[in-house]
Amino acid sequence: MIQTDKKIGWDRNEMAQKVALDIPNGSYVNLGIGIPELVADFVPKGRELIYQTENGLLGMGKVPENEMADRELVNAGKKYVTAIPGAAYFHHADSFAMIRGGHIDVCVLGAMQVSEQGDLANWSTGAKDAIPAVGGAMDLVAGVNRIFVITQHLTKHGDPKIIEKCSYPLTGKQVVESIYTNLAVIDVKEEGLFVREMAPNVDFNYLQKRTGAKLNQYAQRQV
Amino acid sequence: MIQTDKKIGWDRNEMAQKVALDIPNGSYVNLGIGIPELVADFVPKGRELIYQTENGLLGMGKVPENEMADRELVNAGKKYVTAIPGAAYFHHADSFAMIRGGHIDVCVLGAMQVSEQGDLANWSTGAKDAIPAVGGAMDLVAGVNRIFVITQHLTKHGDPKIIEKCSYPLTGKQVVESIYTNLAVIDVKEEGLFVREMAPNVDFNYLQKRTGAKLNQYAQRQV
Amino acid sequence: MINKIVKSAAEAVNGIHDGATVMIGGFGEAGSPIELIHALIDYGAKDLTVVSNNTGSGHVGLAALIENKQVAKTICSFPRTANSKVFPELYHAGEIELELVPQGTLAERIRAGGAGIPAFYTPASLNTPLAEGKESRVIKNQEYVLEYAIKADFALVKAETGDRYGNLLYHATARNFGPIMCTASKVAIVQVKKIVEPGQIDPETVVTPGIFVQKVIEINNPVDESQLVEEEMSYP
Amino acid sequence: MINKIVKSAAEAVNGIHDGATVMIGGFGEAGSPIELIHALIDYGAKDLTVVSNNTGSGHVGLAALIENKQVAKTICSFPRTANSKVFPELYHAGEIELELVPQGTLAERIRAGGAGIPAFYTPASLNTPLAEGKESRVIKNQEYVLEYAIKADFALVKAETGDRYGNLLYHATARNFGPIMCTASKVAIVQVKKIVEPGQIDPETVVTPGIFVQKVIEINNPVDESQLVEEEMSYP
Repeated sequence: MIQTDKKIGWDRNEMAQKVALDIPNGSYVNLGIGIPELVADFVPKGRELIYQTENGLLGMGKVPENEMADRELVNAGKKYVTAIPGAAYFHHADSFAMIRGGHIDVCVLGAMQVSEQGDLANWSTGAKDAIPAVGGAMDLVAGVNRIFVITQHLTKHGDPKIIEKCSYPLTGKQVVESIYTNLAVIDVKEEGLFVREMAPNVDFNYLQKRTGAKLNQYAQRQV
Repeated sequence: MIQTDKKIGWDRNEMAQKVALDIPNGSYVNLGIGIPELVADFVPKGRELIYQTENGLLGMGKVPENEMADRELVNAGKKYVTAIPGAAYFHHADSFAMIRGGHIDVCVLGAMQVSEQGDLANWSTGAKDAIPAVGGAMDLVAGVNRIFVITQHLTKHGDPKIIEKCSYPLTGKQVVESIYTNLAVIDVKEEGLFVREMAPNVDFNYLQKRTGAKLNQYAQRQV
Repeated sequence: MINKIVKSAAEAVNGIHDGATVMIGGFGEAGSPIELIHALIDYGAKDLTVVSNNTGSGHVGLAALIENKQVAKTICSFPRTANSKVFPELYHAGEIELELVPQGTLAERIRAGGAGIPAFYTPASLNTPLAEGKESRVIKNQEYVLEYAIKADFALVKAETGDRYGNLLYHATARNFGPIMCTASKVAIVQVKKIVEPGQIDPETVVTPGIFVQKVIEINNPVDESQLVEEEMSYP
Repeated sequence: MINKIVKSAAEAVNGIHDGATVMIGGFGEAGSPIELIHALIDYGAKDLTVVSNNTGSGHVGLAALIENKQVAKTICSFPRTANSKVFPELYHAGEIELELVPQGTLAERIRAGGAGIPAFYTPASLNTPLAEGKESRVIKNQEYVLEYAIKADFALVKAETGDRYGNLLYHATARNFGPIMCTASKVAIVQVKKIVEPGQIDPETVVTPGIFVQKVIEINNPVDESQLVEEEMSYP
């Protein structure tokens, strides 16, 4: 049987699931806008995570039924959300005290580029005509203990997002711990990038070809 | 008729009353421990003042009936107090944000010494065997807009408290606006100390003799 | 008697002078004091520096204030949103100045302004273009950026409940920048949905103590900004 | 399930190691977590640095901890009070170190510790002995003193109501240093009068969000420290 249409890589849900598995029970988590939001759908049974949204809510719940939407209860992406029993509201300075003070365990962010040192660029292409907008990204990468990036391995134009050195303006330097793409899970170590897991029908050469920095294999596969 | 027992000066209540008259309607006021506390008893009719106590209460009310005392509702002197309708509790960092941020209009403090430049010493004699304790005094003089000092004109040993230069460690430099003693009300101006009012049976020479710095008279009596 | 309640939005914004620095609360539409902003458009103060997280949506509220050419400069963290059309145009035309500040740094600078802290160090923005030209310092083996407090002449804020002392409660994530903006401005002007008697707000739950507020105006039924944007309404 | 509730004061203080920095809430007796302090006396950790506004009264609570020679250093604003006997004696004997900090600076340094601000400038203490040896800086024509954040390994705090997430409400002026100490310590241990189910505390009124709290212990009827002091009781 010839498989011409064999599936390569993970879809967004599978990527989000990989991230979800790596977040310990009881963690306080900030999820960026976009694919990161999907992570909340894949928390393994028996784990309880608490979501913080930097615009002033700890204990963010699910998206509301439309007719229930409270116009003044939104997440950082300005979408309507809900609050769980046991939630708390606070003002912006208190919210970023929480973030900057190292109280959030995990932040999952999207990326435009990630360097092999874990530098992250996700707020601006640096183009002259672009309106710069940074939001809370720089505070999050500076303050949160563990930064996970979830992103497509390549840009829409087919260029690698994981590269030796970011060409876009940085959000933070040496901040990313692990990168979850549609092709692999890659850890950022002092010694370089290490491939922890590859998606179905992806092999190391295939992955390396699509990556703009040297990839390493763990000496012994981590279990 | 020979008046051998004629009363010289004001008593504590009269001193407090002089201060109270100088606090505008609607002011936010922090009262130090001791004589300053009496000021609250002499607010002229028609004026409403709001009292802040730096341990976390805005809208401090009167001393409670004994049996009503709440052990966890105290003022900065750790005495039991009450809260008025419209009061607010807050934590210590927020309380001193209020103080340091210039939101308190008037603070009335006791003094060990005041210099002719308005330097205040009210927290330590600097004696080697003394246990230093500063509390919130330094934050108050640095942050509150108008600092009024209420104090006996002389120490218990008969030494002047108003002097050219404080010998005790400072609480703050050039912070005092006016001094209310049992003998006079004295304004601290850039050009020196100006006597605004003298107590009954006190004249300028009498006052100057008991003051360790040069006193001035206003060219024209202020009304 | 202390009474900070004013009778109209026009009275509330009266006195906002040309060239003033005005903090405007809200995170997107949540907490945006749209009636006060519209009153400021009517009042007409120009050459304003606006401190706000965003730059408004559509052609109402903050976007309308900008569109009306009353704003010379904005200090914000996220000037473009899905529905922001006005700011990008003026920005590209060089008709409005932008000081881009990371959101947490913006919040902390405002908080510092209200708390009498003139400057502080933060790790945010280090090694990024937003730290360029800024002083940095190593403290306990880590490098930090020096940031300065922001203060304002006025703040326009939306809250839920208020009393004549200026005590405030907020609703959900409409709280956002409101409490700190009240502390950092000389005149904090607050629109509330409901005014109550002093004492009806439990002193344990007060979010903004009245000392930080100068004017309170009751707007029972504020317009729904999201709806106005959807309907492509504009102000005035 | 997240559950921060522990069953005994002994379990709550378990793990406080010799040499730890421990923040202890309370302004005098209001908000002093006396049961936790007594548990710490039983537990016996030594060579502690204690960050607290005062040094305790009589021979119970914080004063007893000091009397028991478990405290090497105190960082506080007002070490002597009407009823403090223990600290002065040890201080004069040179057996305890004191870092005296203005109360507002103490609060702000703790708040900074919890907020990831390593240092800030303040006008307090300028031109006084407490600023001696400290860096100063002129900002907008005014001089300020540089102060550094304080962090701790543990905090012992008293609150009124808590839930399994660690959300807290306080009572009146017992709030004082509790909320900021929870933020500035790795392990915040809180005694509450009452534990409730999540959701029973209105999210609008939460004073300390649970993220800042690691252990909650219910002490229904805390002893009355003032009464113990009056009766000249001592602990253990």
